[in-house]
Amino acid sequence: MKLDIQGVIKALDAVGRSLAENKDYLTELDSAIGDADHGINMNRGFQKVHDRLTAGSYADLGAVLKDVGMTLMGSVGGASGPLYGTMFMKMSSRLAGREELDTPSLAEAVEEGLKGIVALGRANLQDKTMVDSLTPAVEALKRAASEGLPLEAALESAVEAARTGMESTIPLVARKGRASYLGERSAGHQDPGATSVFLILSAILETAREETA
Amino acid sequence: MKLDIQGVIKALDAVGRSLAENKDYLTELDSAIGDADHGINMNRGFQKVHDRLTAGSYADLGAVLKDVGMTLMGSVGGASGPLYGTMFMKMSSRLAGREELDTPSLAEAVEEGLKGIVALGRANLQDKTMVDSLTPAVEALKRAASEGLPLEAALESAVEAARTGMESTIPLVARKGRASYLGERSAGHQDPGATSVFLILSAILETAREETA
Amino acid sequence: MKKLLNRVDDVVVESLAGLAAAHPCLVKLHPSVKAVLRADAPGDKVAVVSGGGSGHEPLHGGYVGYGMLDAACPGEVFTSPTPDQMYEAAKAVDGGKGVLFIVKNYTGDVMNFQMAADMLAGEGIAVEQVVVDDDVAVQDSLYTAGRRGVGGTVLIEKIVGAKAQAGGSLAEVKSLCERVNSQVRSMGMALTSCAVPAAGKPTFELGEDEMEIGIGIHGEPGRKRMKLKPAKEIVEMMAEAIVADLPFKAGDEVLAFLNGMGGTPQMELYLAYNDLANFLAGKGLKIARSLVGNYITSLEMQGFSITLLKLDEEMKALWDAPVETAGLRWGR
Amino acid sequence: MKKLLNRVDDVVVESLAGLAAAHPCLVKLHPSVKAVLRADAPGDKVAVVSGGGSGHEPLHGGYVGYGMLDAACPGEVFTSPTPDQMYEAAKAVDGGKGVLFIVKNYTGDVMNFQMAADMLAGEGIAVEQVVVDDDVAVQDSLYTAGRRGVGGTVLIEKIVGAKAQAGGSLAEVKSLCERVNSQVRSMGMALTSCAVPAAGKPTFELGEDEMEIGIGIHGEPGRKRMKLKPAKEIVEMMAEAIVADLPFKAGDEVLAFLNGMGGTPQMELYLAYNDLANFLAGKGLKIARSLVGNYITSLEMQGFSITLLKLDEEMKALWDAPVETAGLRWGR
Ligand SMILES: Nc1ncnc2c1ncn2[C@@H]1O[C@H](COP(=O)(O)OP(=O)(O)O)[C@@H](O)[C@H]1O
Ligand SMILES: Nc1ncnc2c1ncn2[C@@H]1O[C@H](COP(=O)(O)OP(=O)(O)O)[C@@H](O)[C@H]1O
Ligand SMILES: [Mg+2]
Ligand SMILES: [Mg+2]
Ligand SMILES: [Mg+2]
Ligand SMILES: [Mg+2]
Repeated sequence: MKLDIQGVIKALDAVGRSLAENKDYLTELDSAIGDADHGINMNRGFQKVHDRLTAGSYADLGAVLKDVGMTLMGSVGGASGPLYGTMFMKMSSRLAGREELDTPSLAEAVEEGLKGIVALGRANLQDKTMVDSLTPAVEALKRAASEGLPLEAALESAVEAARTGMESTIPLVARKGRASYLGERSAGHQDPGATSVFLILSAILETAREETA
Repeated sequence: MKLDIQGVIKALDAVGRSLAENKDYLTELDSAIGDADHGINMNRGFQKVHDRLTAGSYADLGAVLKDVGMTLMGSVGGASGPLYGTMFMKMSSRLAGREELDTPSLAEAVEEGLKGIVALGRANLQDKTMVDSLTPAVEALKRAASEGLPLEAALESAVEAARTGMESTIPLVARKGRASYLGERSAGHQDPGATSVFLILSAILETAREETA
Repeated sequence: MKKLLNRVDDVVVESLAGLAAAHPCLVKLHPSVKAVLRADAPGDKVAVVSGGGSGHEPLHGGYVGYGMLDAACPGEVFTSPTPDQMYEAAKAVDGGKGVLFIVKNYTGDVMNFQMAADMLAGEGIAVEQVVVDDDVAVQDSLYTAGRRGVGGTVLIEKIVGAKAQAGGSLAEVKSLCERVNSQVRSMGMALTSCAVPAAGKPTFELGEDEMEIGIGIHGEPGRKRMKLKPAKEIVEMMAEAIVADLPFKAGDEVLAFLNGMGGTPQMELYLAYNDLANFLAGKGLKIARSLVGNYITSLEMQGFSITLLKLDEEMKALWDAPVETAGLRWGR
Repeated sequence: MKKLLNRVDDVVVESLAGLAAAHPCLVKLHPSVKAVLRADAPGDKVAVVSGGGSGHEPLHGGYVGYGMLDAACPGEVFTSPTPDQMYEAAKAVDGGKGVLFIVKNYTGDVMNFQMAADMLAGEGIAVEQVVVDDDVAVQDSLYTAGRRGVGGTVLIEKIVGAKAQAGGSLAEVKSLCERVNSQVRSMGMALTSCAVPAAGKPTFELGEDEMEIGIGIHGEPGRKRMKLKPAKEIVEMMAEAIVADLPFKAGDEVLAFLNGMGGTPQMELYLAYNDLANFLAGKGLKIARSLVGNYITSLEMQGFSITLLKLDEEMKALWDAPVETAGLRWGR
């Protein structure tokens, strides 16, 4: 099973809906150790993505994800804007010319995206950032690709890995981003960005399930 | 029964204690239709009066009340400062040379004080001000004087008259002072200044009772 | 109710000490009464003196300095100062050309300033008074205390202060003051209450979806309580009442003053100013000058007021004249 | 949580429209991105550009004008602006002498400005960046995001802006900016929370007798929560940490900046300044310049911050140089 261009656009719309639904939840998480805007930022960005994708017409996945990256970069702001923006831009260059997303291409693209995030934000694992949920997700995708798993199963394992990564941020003391200003007081709270990574992957999984059903 | 200079000073101390106890109450009343300071103003002024009278030594009641008037004038502020200040100054000129307060001299002095208040503030009866409780009190004192009642009895009738006057302010629409800015919304609230008049007379009555007991 | 203070009885004096410490070139404190004086007083000019309860900062102490006030007499929070303050302050800043008292129309202020004026007149000092009463929220009547003095006071102190600085005589300064007062109108609103420090709790309670329209600057109740509306509707409701009152007419040049009550973020003040500018444009009124910010406040109250002044050429020139005070400064 | 607004998504744009409407002689808005530009831009000078989340007004838009910033890029409330804003703003104000970005040290701001700088460099425009990080409340470390940029930003923008106005080269302006940043230290506290309009409720809750020490300017939690204390003790606790950090030494000349977080009455700010002045005198520090008021805020938050800058002769002269912006103005 693969996602075609329309499938990917559907998945991105599903991401937008999920972030809209979880806007207050993410903002709540960001209130505890940040500045109470992560849900607002992500929701604003993905609403813009929806508008952009609805207006555009696309010949390959690279073009879709480039628009996503550019839109996020120009509308999310904060730390998550450049990070997610870069991630999708990097994914876009990996997916240039492709019209279908399968497990290997997804794994490669997300890995490239993660590299972009790390190059920009310089976060290590356990710094309590989105890297903590994205890294295990990338590993799960790569494993799934090497095992020849179909997209849906690959996404299932990525979502589970992201969930574990996300939950692993709770006890951590933040060393990157705004939460790091809190020092010890940042422990005991789940990282908002690690949570939005999980929500994004979950929404893509939902779409993959619907498309195969 | 008469109050001598020490008795009058005791009475003024009792006034100070009563206003301290009723500071929040008066301020509460002033919150509803004014600017939430009447109790604070009166308490500040009468604490200063207490300090001044404790430090001074007096040959006649005129001197005592002049100090009271000057002190109130220079420390209460707001509308009540000049009004009460003037009242005590006017009383002081009536009591110049006297060493004892009896019913006729009290009635004369308070009437003179009321005249000062009206000359300054130009309030009529039923404008919802201190005049509404002070006017009936003056009438009661004058009646008591003409009937030859002793000071305690005279004060009793003055206090009762002031209470009725004070309560009569509740339904009124204010036409003077800060409450007048409220228009119709000032109805339904008791006037703070009319209330402080009642409290002052009540405290004097208390002292008169103690001094005769 | 939380406040930054040491002893509640000392808030005014300690705050004055801070003002003097922060602006030693502009102001000094009177040695014996609570009064803020121009550092270089007395000047060879008419002395302009104002005052009133504290809690409205920067009014009035923040407006003492070159081209504005010569002295300000602060009372306790929201309580008129006492006659000895105005008397001593006036004596300290009078340079022989006379003194103008700018008095906001509150019974207490009017009576206390009047007593000080009487005392000064008794000593042969020329004193004039002008009572500011620009609040259209208050129904005017011969039988009441009249209208309150609110936002217009700031504009009056600036313009009249410039006239005195320029050498205007006491009669000229007074008559200008009356003219500006006759051309200025204001109205305020509140989203939240303020709390008098000594009272220790909010003066009034407003529901989470309510606002108070026609509020004064002391947390006194306004004309009416309403459900909260969009900023544009609130601004239009208030501006409509102001424009109708003078009335301001299409083609008039105005100074548009959007004032914060102390606790409203500046972002919201500019947002409301945007609605005001659009409204006035729609009425054909020309904003020749503007002022946006916290200039006459009610402690931490959230809300704002709108003041419109119909300008003439003299007022415009005097508004633009240099001023150097803690609260307003340009041209120097 | 009550706000003066129309649509919650429009607060920033409507507020910018109000700023531009109120100060047409000082600023204009960029035609395509959210950016406040000097009305007379581009000038024949190094362009100084800053920006960051909204909600800190007058920072940064209120500091655009003669002798300070050439452009400010406001993000959504408390959210860093995006690279296209800095890119377009810089292009609009660059007069060929290069552009300095003054960036507060927040991950988002740093990354977004960096991207814009990369884009501009790609087009051959000379861009330099200085990251402001003056908040002593944050423990510094190589492994974290470092310290936040807070109150020092205002002083830096004024002083560096004056240098650019005076014709300093890009290298000179940048190196001055770094020098001022290295000499400035700040710390903040809050009595109440702010509320992000789009979040619709306070960012944090504080008990009636609690305060948050070491708060940032976004309602992010501070270093510790404590029982409320007298102003003098709070000021001393904060100033002690600041003085120890640089360290400031007896005899140093300082600029003492007592900043309100937006919702604190000016009366309390001056009261706290009085405590600060006394504390610094006790340490033998000389207050050569001062600033008291709401200059870098957190919406309606109650609280204040203290910033001390160790002055040298150049900084003093540049601080005194004329400035004409909505938020700071003197000498013009
Ligand atoms: N240096 C970094 N590397 C990776 N992720 C980061 C970094 N800094 C912050 N983040 C992520 O960004 C999230 C916060 O995003 P957001 O609230 O939108 O931005 P801001 O912190 O600027 O308000 C954090 O929860 C964290 O996951
Ligand atoms: N013109 C007046 N004549 C008589 N009494 C007045 C007048 N104006 C106000 N008052 C009295 O003063 C009281 C308010 O006093 P206070 O609160 O101390 O002063 P302020 O109104 O200046 O805050 C009112 O309740 C009223 O009784
Ligand atoms: Mg955030
Ligand atoms: Mg009162
Ligand atoms: Mg009062
Ligand atoms: Mg943010």
